[in-house]
Amino acid sequence: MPAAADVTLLLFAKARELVGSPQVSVSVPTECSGAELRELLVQTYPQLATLQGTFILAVNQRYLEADESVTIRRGDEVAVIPPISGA
Amino acid sequence: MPAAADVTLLLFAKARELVGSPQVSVSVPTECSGAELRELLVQTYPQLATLQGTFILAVNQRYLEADESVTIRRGDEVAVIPPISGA
Amino acid sequence: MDILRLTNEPLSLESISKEVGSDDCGAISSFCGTTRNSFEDRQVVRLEYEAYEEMAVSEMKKICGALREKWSLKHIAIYHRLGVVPVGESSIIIAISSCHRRDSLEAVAHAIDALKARVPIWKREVYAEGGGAEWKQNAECHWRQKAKGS
Amino acid sequence: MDILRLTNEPLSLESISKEVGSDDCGAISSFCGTTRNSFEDRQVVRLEYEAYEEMAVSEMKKICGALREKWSLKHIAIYHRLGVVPVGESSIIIAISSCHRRDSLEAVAHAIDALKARVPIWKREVYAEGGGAEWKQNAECHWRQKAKGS
Repeated sequence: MPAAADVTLLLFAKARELVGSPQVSVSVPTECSGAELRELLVQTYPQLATLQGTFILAVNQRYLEADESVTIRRGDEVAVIPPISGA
Repeated sequence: MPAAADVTLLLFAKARELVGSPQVSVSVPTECSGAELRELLVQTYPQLATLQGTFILAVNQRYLEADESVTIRRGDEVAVIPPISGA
Repeated sequence: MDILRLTNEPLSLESISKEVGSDDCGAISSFCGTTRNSFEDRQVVRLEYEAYEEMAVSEMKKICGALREKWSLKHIAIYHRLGVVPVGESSIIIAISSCHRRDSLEAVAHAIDALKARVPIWKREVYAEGGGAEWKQNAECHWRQKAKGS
Repeated sequence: MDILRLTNEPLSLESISKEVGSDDCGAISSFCGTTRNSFEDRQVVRLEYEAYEEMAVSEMKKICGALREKWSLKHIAIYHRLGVVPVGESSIIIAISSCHRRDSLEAVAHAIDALKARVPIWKREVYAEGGGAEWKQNAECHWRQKAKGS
């Protein structure tokens, strides 16, 4: 089992509606790529399946590309970001 | 002597300051080019000499190019337009 | 100076413009996005906006940094409204001052494009007569474009 | 609708912006030119503007026609102030509404360029400390450029 960390998962817009909460706590691997993390979150929250392929993640308020590797620590903030529509 | 017409000559900005009046009456040929009309006005008002080469004319609120011919009638409005500096 | 605000209050172009005004600069360019009363033949009653606020401000700061690298700008103000924005009211105001107009004119156009591409703010469009509501997607969303390309 | 005004009164960006606003359009772009406090190291006390008023409005109408040929615009407002314009105040406000932002953003940039090139309005710059006053010339003045070229 790779190392894991408990993080805060923020959910916005459609993602928040699908999961039914603006934020949850979730355990994620401490080393992974954007694509891997996204896949894991959809497995953990199948309600996000309809958004799969359209949402991106942010870790500590920084966009995480699918092919980018990231180190995650306990207490970090991960966000599910559906396609944006500001302005 | 070519035919002539009495017109109103409007003077703005530096031209008004040089001639000392915002408008005068002047006699001009009824057929001429922009360059010819400009030359004649400088002869009529030598005070405009310092603006020669930088001002353009308008006849009845329409710019008159140097190489453009115009028919002028009694009562028409001719304007001396120094380089503009709006906005 | 960069003035970046997310607010639930109505936006005032006059006061935002005054915030970026400066006696040593002669140009202020601005853009105002407002709620339209229809979208593809459906009547829009209102828009509802939400944001990942901390990250939105952070992304706006990055936009300002990028603008200042390319143009000579005095002050930049970006105000985005959250919550309900009724038809005819402003959801976004960007105002930028510069000594020469080309700088602020170009920077404003770039700022609104960059905001629509990268700042995590979402819009829900509420329709009339039981037409429901819908979360929108900017064509400029920077990963939507990548998805299309791949 | 084209709203073209020459006025001795202070200009209000808010009210001009409201004039071009429309519930079926989502974009308002604007430009505001203000009196700067200096020009080439000389301190400016104020600007004084005069116009060939009838022709200025006529030329502004032509500008609006040209803008509408190129972009899809709802309303265009061009306000130019005459008489004394103190430091920090607006001499020109251009506001344009459109359904899509690209149209009004590009049109405003074009409008200010065209105005500086063709509209017969003149600016006298008054300097501090007995520095006198000077009639200015726009670099964009359409016949200054021709003269340079020949």
